[in-house]
Amino acid sequence: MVEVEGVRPYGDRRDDGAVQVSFTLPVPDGERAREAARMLMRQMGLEEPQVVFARDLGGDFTFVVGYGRCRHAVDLAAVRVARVNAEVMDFKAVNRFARERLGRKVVVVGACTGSDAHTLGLDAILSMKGFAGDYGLERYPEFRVVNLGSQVPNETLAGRAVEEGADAILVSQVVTMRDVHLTNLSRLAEMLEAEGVRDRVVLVCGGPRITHELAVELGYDAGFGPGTGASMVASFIVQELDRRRQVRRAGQEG
Amino acid sequence: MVEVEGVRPYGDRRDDGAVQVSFTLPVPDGERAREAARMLMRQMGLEEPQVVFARDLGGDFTFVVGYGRCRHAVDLAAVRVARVNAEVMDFKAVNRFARERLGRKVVVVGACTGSDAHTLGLDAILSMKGFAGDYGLERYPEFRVVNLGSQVPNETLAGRAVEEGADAILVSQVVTMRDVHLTNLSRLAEMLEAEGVRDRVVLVCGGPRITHELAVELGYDAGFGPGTGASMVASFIVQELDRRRQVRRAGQEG
Amino acid sequence: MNERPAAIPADLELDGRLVDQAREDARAIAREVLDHVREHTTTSMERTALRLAGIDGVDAEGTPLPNLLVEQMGAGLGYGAAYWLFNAVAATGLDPMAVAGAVAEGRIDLARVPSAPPGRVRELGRAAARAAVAAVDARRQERDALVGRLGNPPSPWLYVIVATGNIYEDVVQARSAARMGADVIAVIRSTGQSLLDYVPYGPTVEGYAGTYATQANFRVMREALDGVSQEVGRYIRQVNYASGLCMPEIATMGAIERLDMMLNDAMYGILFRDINPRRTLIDQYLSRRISARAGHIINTGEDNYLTTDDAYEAAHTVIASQFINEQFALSAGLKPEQIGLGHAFQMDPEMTGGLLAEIAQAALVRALFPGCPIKFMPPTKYKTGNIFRAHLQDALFNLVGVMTGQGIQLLGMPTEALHTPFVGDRYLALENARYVMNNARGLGQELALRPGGRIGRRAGEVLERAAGLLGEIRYLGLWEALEQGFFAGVRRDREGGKGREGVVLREADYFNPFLEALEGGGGDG
Amino acid sequence: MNERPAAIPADLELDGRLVDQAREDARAIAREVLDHVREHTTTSMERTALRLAGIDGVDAEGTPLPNLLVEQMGAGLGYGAAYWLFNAVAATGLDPMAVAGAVAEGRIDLARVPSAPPGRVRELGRAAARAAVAAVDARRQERDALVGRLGNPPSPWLYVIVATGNIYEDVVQARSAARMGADVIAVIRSTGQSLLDYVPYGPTVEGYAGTYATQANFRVMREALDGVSQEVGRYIRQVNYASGLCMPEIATMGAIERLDMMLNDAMYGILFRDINPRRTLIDQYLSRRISARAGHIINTGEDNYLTTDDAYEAAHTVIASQFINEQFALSAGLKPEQIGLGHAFQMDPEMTGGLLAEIAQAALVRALFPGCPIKFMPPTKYKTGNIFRAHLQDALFNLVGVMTGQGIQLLGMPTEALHTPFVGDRYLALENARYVMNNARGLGQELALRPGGRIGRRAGEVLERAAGLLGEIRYLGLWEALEQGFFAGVRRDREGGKGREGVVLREADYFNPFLEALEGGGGDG
Ligand code: B12
Ligand code: B12
Ligand SMILES: Cc1ncc(COP(=O)(O)O)c(C=O)c1O
Ligand SMILES: Cc1ncc(COP(=O)(O)O)c(C=O)c1O
Repeated sequence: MVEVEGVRPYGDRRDDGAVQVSFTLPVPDGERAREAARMLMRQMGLEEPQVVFARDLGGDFTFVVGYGRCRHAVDLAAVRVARVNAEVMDFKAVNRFARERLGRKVVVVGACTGSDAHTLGLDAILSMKGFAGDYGLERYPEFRVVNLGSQVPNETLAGRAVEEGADAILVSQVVTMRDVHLTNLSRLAEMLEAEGVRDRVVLVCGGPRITHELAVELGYDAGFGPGTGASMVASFIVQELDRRRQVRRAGQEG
Repeated sequence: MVEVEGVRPYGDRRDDGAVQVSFTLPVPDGERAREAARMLMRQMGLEEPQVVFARDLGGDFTFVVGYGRCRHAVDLAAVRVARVNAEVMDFKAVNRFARERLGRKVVVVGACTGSDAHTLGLDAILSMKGFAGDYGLERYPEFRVVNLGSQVPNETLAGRAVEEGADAILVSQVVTMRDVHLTNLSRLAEMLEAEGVRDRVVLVCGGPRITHELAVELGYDAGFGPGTGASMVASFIVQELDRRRQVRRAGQEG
Repeated sequence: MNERPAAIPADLELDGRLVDQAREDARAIAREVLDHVREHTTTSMERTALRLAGIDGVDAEGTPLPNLLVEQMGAGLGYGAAYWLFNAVAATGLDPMAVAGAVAEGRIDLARVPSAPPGRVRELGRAAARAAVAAVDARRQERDALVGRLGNPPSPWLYVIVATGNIYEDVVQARSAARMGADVIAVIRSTGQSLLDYVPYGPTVEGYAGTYATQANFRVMREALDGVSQEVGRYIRQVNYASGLCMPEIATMGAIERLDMMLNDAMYGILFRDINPRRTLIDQYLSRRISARAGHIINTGEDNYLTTDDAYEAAHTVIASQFINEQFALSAGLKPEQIGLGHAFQMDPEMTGGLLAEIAQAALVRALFPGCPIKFMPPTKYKTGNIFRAHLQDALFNLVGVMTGQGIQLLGMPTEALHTPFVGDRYLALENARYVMNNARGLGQELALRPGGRIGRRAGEVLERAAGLLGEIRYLGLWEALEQGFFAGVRRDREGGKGREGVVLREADYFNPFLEALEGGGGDG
Repeated sequence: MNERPAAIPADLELDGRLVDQAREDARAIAREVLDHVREHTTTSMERTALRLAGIDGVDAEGTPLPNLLVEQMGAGLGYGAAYWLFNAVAATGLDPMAVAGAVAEGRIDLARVPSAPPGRVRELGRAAARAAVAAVDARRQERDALVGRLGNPPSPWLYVIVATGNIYEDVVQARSAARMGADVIAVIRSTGQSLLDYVPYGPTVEGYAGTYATQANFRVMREALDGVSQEVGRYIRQVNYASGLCMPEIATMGAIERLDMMLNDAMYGILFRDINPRRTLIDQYLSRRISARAGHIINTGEDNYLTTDDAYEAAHTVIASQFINEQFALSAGLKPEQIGLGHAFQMDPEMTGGLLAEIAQAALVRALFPGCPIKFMPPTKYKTGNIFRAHLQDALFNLVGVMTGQGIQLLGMPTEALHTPFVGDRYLALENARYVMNNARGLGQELALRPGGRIGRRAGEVLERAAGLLGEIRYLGLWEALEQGFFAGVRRDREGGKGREGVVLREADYFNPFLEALEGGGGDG
């Protein structure tokens, strides 16, 4: 196969490029569906494409499992990873940091916005109980938490944030079908811009399909995905607030 | 996404292009492995690539499951399918055809060649019992079958074929690792060429990874894959023999 | 569903007195709530009366006519929408639909229509109610005839969902599912519909992780399923949600369009949608009366408790809730075979011996409610993007379903953690169920629980805790129990939550001929 | 493997007299064959003697020295290779390896060496034999020490294969497997090695669907596994194949390099590789003597019958063969805990209630051979390119393994129908086993077979047919039975097949000090 530098999928030897795929074609089963599947795999850059299984799904569809050898490769050196820029501290460290550097309670307002009623994720970050042994923010002495719960309109969230004088806004979006989460999230960011409060708050979102990269694109300061613990979020918030404080101070002095 | 004409994978709506992939990268788990996986998926033409699961396989590898939206599409009208050119007849019809058109017993010699000891596939075609209710060639009154069994060197097979005055040679190749089957099969074809017997026999191969297309590339008259029944093979052999007979006759007359 | 009962549940040596006690407590709990129900009505209940009177459609702004009329009745709602409607009918001689049209065009104000002789109004209302109930009966007989001809699949019935947001795409996928072996098709609702205080109108093609429940959508799917039923030679059942702020209205739509099952829980809306407790408990009674008459199988939502609570620790809350749902259902005239009590396979997959606890739970539910077609929900909470492991979790779920003789098996999807089912995912789920259940057929009869073993002990403990909980709830009353967060770890104030404003006290001469007619159908509600 | 035995097998109400009868018939069958064995030797047996004497390496053409010497002995082989070797040693004063080197360089012709005093020759041979056995014992003690320190995993042990063809790649994947939870690692041999009448030499990097079994490869893998054993805190066992035309030689290599298990079957080579029956049965005896001393667990190959025969119909042939393999093993001095009798989960997945038959079979094997670490092989035959269904077939296989208390579970792969395992496939297989077995732990103790049920009846029938078959075989003799195709539906003539020419009659004063020493170790062979 074409020799490209870099890492390739590994089946049972380096660079054999073995990749498994499965997909459904809106075509009845038969040799044409199988051949169409092979052609698609070739277009994906899978050499020696094999349809190892194909099944008719009741007349209008064919489900296909295939294997092929991926021609593409990735130069690891060129891989850039977008990371939340904050070093993770534990419960104690975060509270000490807040006391010493910020000298006041950090106010966070959180909600599952739009029609989303999946509160477990947000609760994992906010509630006393937390998640997998990592206490939620409610248990942090240096934090004051306002959890608005599920299906909260962006307006309500923005309004409460202003009332409470929030330092940080935490939004959870779990439902992602038809990209509702993208619409919801960017609407909120724009709204806060419009009301001129955007840069007064640390704006954070999270959910199973959220990556930091995506969050930044949407105009957020950070994004957190599956497996996030409250301490990670808390660490980011306090460090970000401290960073801004320093910037302001520098601004005043200069 | 780029709108190309034709069929695309279907997840839960036409043209959403949903494709699932899994592969292993020879890189320890971590954000870099995940990002590398996403980059590979992009190169495959999968938009909005998502790594939905990644697991470290003991330090040196990362197993990844991903989903993305396939940008490619296939124009069904352009799909060409290589088919064995013979109409399938049943047990009775084949024997009648042989009696009437060929007027003699058809001699077939079969073997699992090289180091391959997988005889079930060949037996499914040759043995009395056959496969899934489709009798094997041994039961066809108009056929004489010589089954050499497993791990037969190409030389031995070629030799016996000549001795027996074979009309057809049937080769089974099941082991395909490192493409041994390709080597084995083309060697046999070349050998028969060299000995000048190639066009005196109908040369057929089969196995789980054999397609008719591949067989023809390798210099065979036909190739049969999974789910083949003896009647399909018998139909092809007698019709092919008849076709050749007619060609010869035409040659003599002209 | 009339199969020889699985033997493993029968092996459980349950304390019969404890079971009777639990059931008695649940009956008392329901009775107290129903006394409250009988004194009130709700905007949705009254809109339901109007729908049963044949009022459907929307006005120029797209407001459904039932909502429009009920708004107009305002404070007078306590007399019953039927009173105002049939008073207008009597006065104008128009039929209900025409009256509604006139109201929409502002040509009639129901409150200002001169009042006709009460006797006459009631007579018209009762005639309309008889006609409505007759129409519902007709659809039910239609179902009975089809089932009679096409027959029922072996249990558990294989239940899958479609959720594309576009009813026409849903239809394509429902047909594919039926041909692949699905017995029951549920159309999941669009995210958030449960909080709409009206039912959307007409066929819809956009929804979020679900398709709007509208009467037109019900009809489109029913036609498609009737067609494919003939083709596959099995009666394919259709499901939707009589749940949320429009619970009884949707039950009515389901009765009119011959749906076969309705997700319908006495407390789900309260706990998971923060709907006002009084509103929900009043609405659930009427919706169940309708489902009882329509021959629906209701599906209760205890499975949901285990998504917020721990499945092992909170197992007894599911049982307690099932006893309560059972009593509310019986009081509304539902027969046991119409009560699909829900539970789920949701324990941590990393738990050593977890399968034993799941078998104990499934067998216990089966043993406690022998007459009910238990609805068994799949693992969802602990599923991740690892679709291969997810497929295995569903395999053990399917094994427990067939071993313990569950009635309705909602099939898990390998992609549960990722998206609503793709057409290919549904194939894998159906294949999983078919393979495991066919291969393990009879296992529940062949294997017995060792007396005094862990499975039996676990079931006994769960029952004991459930009975204890019911005792407490009976003492406190359900309202108080909800405020104290007895279920799903959620606390709900009886005056809080959405839709409270829709709860209205019935006047002394409250008139609802439809409810009367339905209650004529039996039950001690 | 010393776990509380699963309870389900104990529930089988087997006819004890029938079991004793079957065992007695198998003993007689083995005895008759062993009389024949004692009168013969084979080229491979004699090459084994030379290896035990310390001869290894290849000549300029790459011919292994043991082969070279044995060829030179030609007709004289009946006196035993040890006689010629130590005669030369006595005559030349060189050590065995030096003699071999001289032969390779044509400086010595063993037949022409002046014969030394027989007593002296025997003395030298016996001394060498004592040394050889001591070396084997040393490796065995090494293993005991490691196991003592690191301990054994719970049963079933998780067994996976590596088969890249390149020993260095195999090592990488074996480490990954061990870290992911594998307890046993088998290196599959390159396709066709079983028919080579010599053992390839040195480390190898090219093979077909497997890696050549060479002593160097054994060593490379052993080092890697010892390393990872320390790391994971479990003793990781290594497996290869004492099978084919070089059966006893490979057993020797396995003893020297401290392998822990050897695939070794009295009849596999005959049935599946068309190796001469006499050759195989003679070779298996010596190879088992060696494994007995080395503390190997042998794995028999009955599972293979079910790939050519129907698993349900031919179930009894597996049991009959296991009885025979057991007797051959005991006669060669193997202890029950060293006899890993093989069987498999190979019934048609479309069979209704198939799981009951699989449980019956697995429980029966467990009950009949309580002292043996049963080797349970996964579904392979009915696997297709549908990797998702394949994963489910393995899930039920894993469930039966843990429910019935199998000892060694060879994990099935979702890609069984496609290729030898990818590193990712092995992860999925290990996860499957871990999830299912951990979740179902204890199930075999909790559930009991209903007396007189289908599972018990099926097991009883299979036992009866197996006993009947053994009776026939005893009457006909094993040779005749093989000619009539009693096993795997394959007929083999006692004089036919590969390697017949390597069978040699022992002379009256045949000399094999190594065999003597090994037989000193006990057993009634
Ligand atoms: C539990 C659950 C429910 C429960 C929710 C109970 C509750 N109070 O939350 C109930 C039963 C009510 C429910 C209902 C529905 N659900 Co639901 N549900 C799930 C399920 C099984 C688990 C989700 C979960 O709680 N995970 C556990 C939490 C802890 O993980 P997490 O959310 O990822 O959160 C972590 C991180 O993401 C991050 N995080 C999350 N939020 C935030 C926020 C911030 C600020 C930060 C810093 C971090 C952070 O930190 C958390 C801890 O690490 C998933 C399937 C699955 N296995 O994922 C489906 C799933 C999410 N549900 C789904 C759907 C469609 C629905 C419905 C809309 C279906 C319907 N049409 O009726 C309904 C309606 C709900 C609504 N209106 O939104 C779909 C979503 C599909 C999609 N991608 O859009 C899923 C994926 C199932 C499926 N395959 O269809 N659901
Ligand atoms: C049964 C089996 C065995 C049996 C074979 C018994 C026998 N007498 O055949 C035993 C146990 C001996 C065996 C051994 C090995 N096997 Co094997 N085996 C299989 C297994 C489980 C099934 C194959 C089978 O019989 N299928 C049923 C038949 C009927 O199907 P079929 O072969 O596809 O044949 C049909 C069509 O292909 C076609 N056809 C086939 N041949 C022909 C010929 C003609 C002329 C025509 C017209 C049609 C035709 O018609 C047939 C009927 O429809 C497969 C895994 C799987 N599930 O596929 C592995 C498999 C084929 N084996 C494999 C391997 C590696 C081996 C070994 C080499 C392993 C080792 N290193 O020791 C050994 C050694 C064997 C050897 N030297 O070749 C690999 C091959 C990997 C690869 N792609 O190269 C597989 C895929 C398993 C795996 N994943 O590792 N095996
Ligand atoms: C009883 C009941 N109603 C409704 C739903 C669906 O949620 P929603 O009310 O958001 O449609 C569920 C969820 O499974 C349920 O169990
Ligand atoms: C006892 C035994 N030997 C050998 C093998 C492997 O085959 P081969 O002899 O081709 O290496 C097997 C197959 O599983 C086996 O069971």
